[in-house]
Amino acid sequence: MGCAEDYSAAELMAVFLSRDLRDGEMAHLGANQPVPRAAVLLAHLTHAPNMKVSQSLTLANLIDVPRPVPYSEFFTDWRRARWAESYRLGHEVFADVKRFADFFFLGGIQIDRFGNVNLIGTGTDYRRLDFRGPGSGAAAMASTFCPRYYLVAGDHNKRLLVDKVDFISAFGFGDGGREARNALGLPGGGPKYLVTPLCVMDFEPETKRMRLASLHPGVALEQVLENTSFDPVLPENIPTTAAPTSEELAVLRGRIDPQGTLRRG
Amino acid sequence: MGCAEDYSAAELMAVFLSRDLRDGEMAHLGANQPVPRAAVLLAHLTHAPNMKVSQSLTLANLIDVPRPVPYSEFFTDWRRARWAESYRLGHEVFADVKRFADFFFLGGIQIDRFGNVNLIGTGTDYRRLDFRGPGSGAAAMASTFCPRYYLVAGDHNKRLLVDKVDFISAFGFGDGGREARNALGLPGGGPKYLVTPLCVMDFEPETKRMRLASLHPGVALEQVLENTSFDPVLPENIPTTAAPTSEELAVLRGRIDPQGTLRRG
Amino acid sequence: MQHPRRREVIVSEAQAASWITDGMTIAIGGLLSSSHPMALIRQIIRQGVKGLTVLAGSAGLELDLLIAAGCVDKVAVSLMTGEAVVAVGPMFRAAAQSGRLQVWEAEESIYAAGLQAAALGLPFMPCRAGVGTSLPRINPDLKEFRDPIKGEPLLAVPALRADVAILHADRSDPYGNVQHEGTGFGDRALFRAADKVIVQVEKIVTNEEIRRRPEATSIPGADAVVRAPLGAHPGSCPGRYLEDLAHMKEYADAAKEAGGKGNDGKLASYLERYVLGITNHLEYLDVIGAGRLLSLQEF
Amino acid sequence: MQHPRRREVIVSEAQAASWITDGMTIAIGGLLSSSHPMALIRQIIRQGVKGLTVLAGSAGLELDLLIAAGCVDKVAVSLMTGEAVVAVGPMFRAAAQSGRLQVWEAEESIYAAGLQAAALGLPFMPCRAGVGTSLPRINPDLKEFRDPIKGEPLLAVPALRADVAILHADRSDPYGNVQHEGTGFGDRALFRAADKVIVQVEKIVTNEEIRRRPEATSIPGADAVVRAPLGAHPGSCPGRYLEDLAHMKEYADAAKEAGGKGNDGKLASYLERYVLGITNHLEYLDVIGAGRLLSLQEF
Repeated sequence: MGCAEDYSAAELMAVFLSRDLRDGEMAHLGANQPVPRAAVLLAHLTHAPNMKVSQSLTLANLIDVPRPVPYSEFFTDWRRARWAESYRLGHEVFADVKRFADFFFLGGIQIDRFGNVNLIGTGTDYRRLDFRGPGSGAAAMASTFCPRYYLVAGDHNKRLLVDKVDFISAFGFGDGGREARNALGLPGGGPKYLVTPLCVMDFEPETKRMRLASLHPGVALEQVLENTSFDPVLPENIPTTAAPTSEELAVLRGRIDPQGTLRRG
Repeated sequence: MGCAEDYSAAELMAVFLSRDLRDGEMAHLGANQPVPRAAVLLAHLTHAPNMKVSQSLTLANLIDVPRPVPYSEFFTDWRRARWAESYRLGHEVFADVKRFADFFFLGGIQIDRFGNVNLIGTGTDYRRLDFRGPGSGAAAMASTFCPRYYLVAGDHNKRLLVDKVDFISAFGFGDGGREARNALGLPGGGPKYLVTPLCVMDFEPETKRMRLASLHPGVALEQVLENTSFDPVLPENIPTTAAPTSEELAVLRGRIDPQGTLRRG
Repeated sequence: MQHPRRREVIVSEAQAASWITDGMTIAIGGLLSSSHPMALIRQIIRQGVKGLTVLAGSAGLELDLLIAAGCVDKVAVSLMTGEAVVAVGPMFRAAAQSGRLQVWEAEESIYAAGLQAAALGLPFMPCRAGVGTSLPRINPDLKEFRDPIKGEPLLAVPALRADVAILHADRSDPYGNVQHEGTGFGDRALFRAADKVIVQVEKIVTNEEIRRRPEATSIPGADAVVRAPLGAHPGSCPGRYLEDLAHMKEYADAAKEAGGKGNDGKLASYLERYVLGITNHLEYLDVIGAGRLLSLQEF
Repeated sequence: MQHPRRREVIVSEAQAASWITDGMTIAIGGLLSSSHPMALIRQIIRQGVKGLTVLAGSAGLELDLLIAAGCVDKVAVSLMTGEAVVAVGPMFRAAAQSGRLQVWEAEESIYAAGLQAAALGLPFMPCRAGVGTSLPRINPDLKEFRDPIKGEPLLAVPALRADVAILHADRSDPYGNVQHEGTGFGDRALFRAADKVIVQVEKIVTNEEIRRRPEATSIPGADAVVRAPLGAHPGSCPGRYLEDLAHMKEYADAAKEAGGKGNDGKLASYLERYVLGITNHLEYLDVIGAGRLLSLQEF
């Protein structure tokens, strides 16, 4: 396995996430998520041949798809249903929480140091928001039940990574603490990683505060701290995020992202 | 319209019931109910061309069916699905209470003077029943939500028509009274008629006690009273149940019951 | 005896939309950028209906258009995005930020629970999703409670019922047996939660065609069916056509100017050209033009 | 890099049934006299499993046979009838009357609510059906409560989950994408309420065959699939074969003698001949005989 030199931050993020996905898992792809989509397909086409991939509310296994798997910016794009093995009736997607997905990906308009996510809006008065967001989607359901999930940030800045979210769409670890989720009876495991263009964070087990897990190659610690509103827990030695292998990039660019969406920015 | 002389009690019951069913209604046929089945089909093929008929968990309109509609003693007999326009997925039959059925039919191992029905068993100790019945089926759901329903008795005797049921599978009017159902928040209208081989009963509006509505041709009042454990309310003049017309019998025998199930019993 | 005949339920879009009157609660089918009943929505706008409460679920620009046209007072919504076209509907955003639009803040599984309560004839459905979030605080209709069996913390979601659901589907017979192509999104749930259901379809087919695949019947009994080929435009329709990205951008640009900058000239022109200045769906298709419409056909 | 391969889930009936061990809760698919996983049920009996709790719903003689074989301690049931063959299963009746069998008395919509609670990850589902009946008194797991929004009287039905659901369906690909012919009865609900699902099928088909009609896939991911052509015998299977009335009567007569009169010689013979004295489903089919089996084919 060679080490590739030239890759984008989005490609690195996709490769990092793909390595954390396991064979046999069920993956639910949300709307317009190029990095998570690439991560799922990369895992599927390399080490997870039994993954079930949910696209456009259909389930399929794509390992024998003979050409690049098409990308669409529209969640409902029916062309992605061509390999469907089953349909997920819209009103039944949430009817079986065990089999909704083994993991999922979540972005937000705010993410705080305990992994809570806000998709509703910013401001202090809900009836007069400064900025109205798109709404919570399925974030409450998925974050409640999924065994784990990943926070994925397209950009790393202080407006996104805040000390405390104005509104909670997806409860991560609330105000922190090992028992934060158990106290509310939430069965899912909560967020596992935050992945940004600069770094990976995880959650310190006792406090559930975000902790710097690795810096991407070439990124300085200061860059992260200057662009984050809270102080992440810092381990003694900060590892570097492992670079993609040339094999991973070959699959990524050849079969998953030939149009170069992840390289554009 | 001529008046037919020769008909069975079961045929009379089916004809009486069919006249009470209206065009455009949704009819759910339960397991092994020859009289209700005949009533529904007779209404459908004469004055209710827009009825939707649920058989074997499929819905169909049968007015253009070119031969006798097949009868089966098995609820799930898939041959009855041949004219299906839609399927009722088993797990969704109860998911839309408005559209389950506009009326339905219920028998029982005990029926009491307030129209409560028992399908569970007889005895005083539930853990040591004298006689274990088949269980409630969908009786609680249907009796709770359907706008009206019909109690249909294959036989008229004191064991069946009791003063008070040992267990309630379907709440009719409880211990009686105009507000019996409202007090429990039950939206359906409750039982409308009891139809037996001897007579028709309805429910006196104030007390909701069973009231003799009509005696079948040739049946004496004493026959009913001797075979009923409770005293039904008796109106001043007791009408006679209207006999089938020859047209009704022609449709019944030609297109619905050519095998003569209703004449054997 | 005359042979009885079944009653057909096909009506014009104007007849159908006339069922919807000021102040009603309507539910809109489809999901995000696909399968919304746009022909009916444009007709509702033409009819000048006001004060609607809209059960919109995970909505796209169809909701923004209804808000832009001034038809909506309140909306139950879990997601509102134009996806690749615009992150959040501009008129939805402006109306929500100003407080003019009342938002019944939901989430997809909470919305689904509310619809289900209505279908089941229940006052509420319990829901675990939303526990710990801000939703019960900003939507006081969501009541926190302890379940009566184990005492676990849950939300009680009240029944979300609609007077009329309006849906877009692939085909129907003349009697209202409707079949979707694809998953049908949440349309079955709206059917069950509504008192009346109007479905606009790409095509009317024979009853025999429906009976060839009874298992595909998704709405067994629409109260009214409207012929509306290409009727989800500018959104997509599974197996029929893709999104009209250029048209969606045209709308979004006009709405951004109106919502963001208060300059509603472009939006008024859009509404005049595509909705108010014409009288029905066939005229709308002529305005879009055959070349554009045919270019959207899916492969 | 080696081209990755998918894992197949086809196993023998003995391997599949070995997942079911003493004291487990199992759910049985099908309805009344149709589509029960009889090949698996006979294998479970052969394996001598004891102390099962069975989620049986609206059951037929498959449940009676399991009770007759001494496998069952407790059953959640809403209806138990052999229809035209026998009004109530004789062994069920005898065991329930004597108190040997614990009955979790349900009704179809209450049973459905319990399954749904399990699927939704909820401790309970509210249910209006059953209010006013004897059910909460004779099944104390059904708790009467007032809803937290309007205060209406309802029943709280606890989650009914199963360790394993066993189902019969028409076809599956080697990867567990299962399709029913017909409605599938309540099988999807059992799938959702169970931790693991075993489906016996009339036929294994290719993945391409499944993908021809993805909308027909009812169980998207069985944990194990067992080949069992004619495997619902003596019950019916939609589109394949009718009930074997003579065989069902043979069983019912034996069970009536055992349950009603305590004379279990005939029942022991039945069990020996059709279940215990043979080793697998193919042998069972040979005992029934090709002539009989072919005579049941549906028209």
